[in-house]
Amino acid sequence: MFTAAAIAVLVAMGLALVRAFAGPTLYDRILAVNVFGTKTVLLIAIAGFLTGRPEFLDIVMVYALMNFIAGIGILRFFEYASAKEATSQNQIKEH
Amino acid sequence: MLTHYLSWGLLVLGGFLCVSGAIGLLRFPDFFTRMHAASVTDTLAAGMIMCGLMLQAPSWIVFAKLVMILVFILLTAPTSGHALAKAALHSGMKPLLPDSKHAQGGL
Amino acid sequence: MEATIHMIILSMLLAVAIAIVRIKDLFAVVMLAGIYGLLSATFFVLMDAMDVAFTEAAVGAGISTLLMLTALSMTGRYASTGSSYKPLLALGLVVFTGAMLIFGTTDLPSIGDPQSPVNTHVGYDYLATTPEDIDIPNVVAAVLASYRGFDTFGEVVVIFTAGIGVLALLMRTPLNTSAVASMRDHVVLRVVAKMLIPLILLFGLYVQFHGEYGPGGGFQAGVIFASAFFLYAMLFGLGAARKVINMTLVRLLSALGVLIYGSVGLVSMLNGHNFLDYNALAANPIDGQHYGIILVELGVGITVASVMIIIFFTFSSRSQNEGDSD
Amino acid sequence: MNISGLFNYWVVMVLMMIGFYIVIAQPNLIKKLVGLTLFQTSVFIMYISAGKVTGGTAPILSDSFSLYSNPLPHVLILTAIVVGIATTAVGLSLVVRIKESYGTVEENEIHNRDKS
Repeated sequence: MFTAAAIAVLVAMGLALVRAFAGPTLYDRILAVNVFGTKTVLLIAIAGFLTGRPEFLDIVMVYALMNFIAGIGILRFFEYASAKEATSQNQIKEH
Repeated sequence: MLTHYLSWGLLVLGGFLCVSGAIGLLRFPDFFTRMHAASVTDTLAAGMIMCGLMLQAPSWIVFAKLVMILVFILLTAPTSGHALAKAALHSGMKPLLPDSKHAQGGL
Repeated sequence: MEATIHMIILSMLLAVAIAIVRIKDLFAVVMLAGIYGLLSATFFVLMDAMDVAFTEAAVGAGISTLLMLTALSMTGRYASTGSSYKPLLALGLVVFTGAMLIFGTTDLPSIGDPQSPVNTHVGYDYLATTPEDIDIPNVVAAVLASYRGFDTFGEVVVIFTAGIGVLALLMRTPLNTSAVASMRDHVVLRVVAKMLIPLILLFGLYVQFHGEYGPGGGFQAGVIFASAFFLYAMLFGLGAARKVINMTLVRLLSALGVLIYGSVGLVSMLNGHNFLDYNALAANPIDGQHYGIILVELGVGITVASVMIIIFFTFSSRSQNEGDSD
Repeated sequence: MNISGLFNYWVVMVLMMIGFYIVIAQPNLIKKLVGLTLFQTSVFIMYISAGKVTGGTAPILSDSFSLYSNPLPHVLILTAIVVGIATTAVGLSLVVRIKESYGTVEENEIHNRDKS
C-alpha cells in the first residue's frame, strides 16, 4: 500500500523533472521545482512508514521548510536580478 | 479494519491526484494553466496522503508530527504558489486566452 | 522493491546532473542544483542515514541555493555560449578516468554486505559500546560529539575560518540599506512568513536539544536557526534585519561557539583526563558524557548559525551596495 | 558480477565524472562551483552507500531493532557537508571579487585580460 503511493509520487516527481528541464520560461522551472519539493516531502513521509521507523518525521519538516525558503529565495533574487538587468540595459543604451 | 481500508483509499487517491497533477503540469499549454493544475492537485494530494498516513500512525507523537507537517504544507504551498503567480503576472506574462493565441509574453 | 526505488532516484540524479551540464541559464542551473540536493537527501533517507539527510536537506537544498543565487545577482545570469576550450579533449579525459574508476569498483564488496571491511571495523564497535559508555540512543551524535570529538572540533574551526575568510574577502562598511528592494509587493508572503518565523526558531531549538534522541544536533540546528533570519532578511529587507540582529554580536558569537567547545576540552584536561574526555565532567561518567555532549553540540550550533548568518549577510549587503552605486 | 550490488557505485562514478567535466570544460566560474558541488555530493553518496547494511535501519538505538547501518560514514559525511558549504561560500566570495576586478566570470576572458 505504501509502495503504491511511493511509486505514484515517484512518477509525479519524474514528470515534474521533465517540466523543470524543458522550461520554456523560468517561471515554469520555478513551479516545477516547487512541485518537485512538495512531492519529495510526501515521498520521505511515506518512506518513513515504508522502512518501519516513522518516528523520524522531523526530517520531513526540514524538507518542507527548506523548500519554502529556497522557493522564496529564487523568486526574490530573480525579481531583483531582472529589475537590475532592465536598468543596466537602459544604461548601456545611453552610453 | 475500517481505518485500514480508509487509509488505503486515501493513499491511493492521493497518489492518483499526484500523478494527474504532474501530467497537467507537463501537458497544459501555458504557465498559468500549468500552475493551476500543479498547485490545486498538489495541496489536495498532500492532504490526502498525510491523512492516510495519520490513520496508520503507531503512536500519538507520530500523529502530532504529521499534523504539524500538514499544517505547514497547507500554509506554505499556496503562499509560494500565489507569490509565484503574482511575480509572473507582474513580469508581463499574460494568461493564454482563447481569443489571443499569441499573447504569451515573458522570458 | 526498495532497490528499485533506489535505482529510480539515482537515475533522476543522473538526469539532473546531465541537465546541469547542458543548460546555460545559470538561474536554472542553481535551481537544478537545489533539486539535486533534495534528491540526494532523499537517497540518504533510504540509505538509513537520517542525520546526513537532515543536514543535506538543510544545506544542499536550502542554504547553498540561496548563496549561489546571491552570488549570481552580482555576477550575471548567463554563461557564455562560445568557448575556446576543447570539449572533446575534456570528454575523452573524463570518459577514460570514469572507465578506470568503474573498472575499479568491480573489486569493491557489494552494497549492504554486513561482512564488508567498512562495516566490520570501528563503526560496529561504536554501535556496541554506545549504550554502556554514553547511553544515548542516537549513535551518530555519540560518535560525532564524544568518540570523535576532536575531529568535530577541527570541523568547527574550519567553519569558523570560512566565516572569517568570507568577511575578509567581501566585508564593506554598510551603507544606508533602508531603501533596498525587499519583497514589498508580496503581502501574503510577508504575513505567512511572520507567522512561520517563530515556529522555525522553535523548531531549530528542538533539533538542537533533541539531537541525542533523534536525528538532529548542532550542525543541523545551526543551519535551521540561521534560515529563519534569511527568511526575514529576504522578505523585509537587509536594513530591517540589521535592526533585529547586531552583526558585531553575531561575529562574537561565532567565536564563542568554538570557545565553548574548546573550553569543555580544557576543563576535562584540568580534571586530569584527556582533552575532550567528558567522563571528567561529573562524578558519574555517563552523566559527564551527557553534559559534555550537550555543551559541545551547543558550541557547534552557535558557531554554525552565526557563521551562516555572517556569510549570507555579507553576500547580500555586498550585492545591494553594488546596486546602490550603479 | 552482481548488478544491483554495485549499481550505486557506478552511478557515483558517472556523477563524479559529470562534475569533473563541468569543472574542466566549462569556462564560467559559478558553473565550475556547481560542478564541484556535484562532485562532492557523489562522494557523499559513495560513503553512505558503503555504510548501508541490508535489512538494517537508521543507527538510532531502539528496543525493537537489532541490526543497524554503520554510523561512522554518517558522522564523516555530516561534518563534510557543512564544511563543504563553508568552503563553497569562500569560493563564491572569490568569484564575486574576480567579477569586481575583471568585470567577467568567464575563465577565458579573464586569461585574455591578464595577457593584455
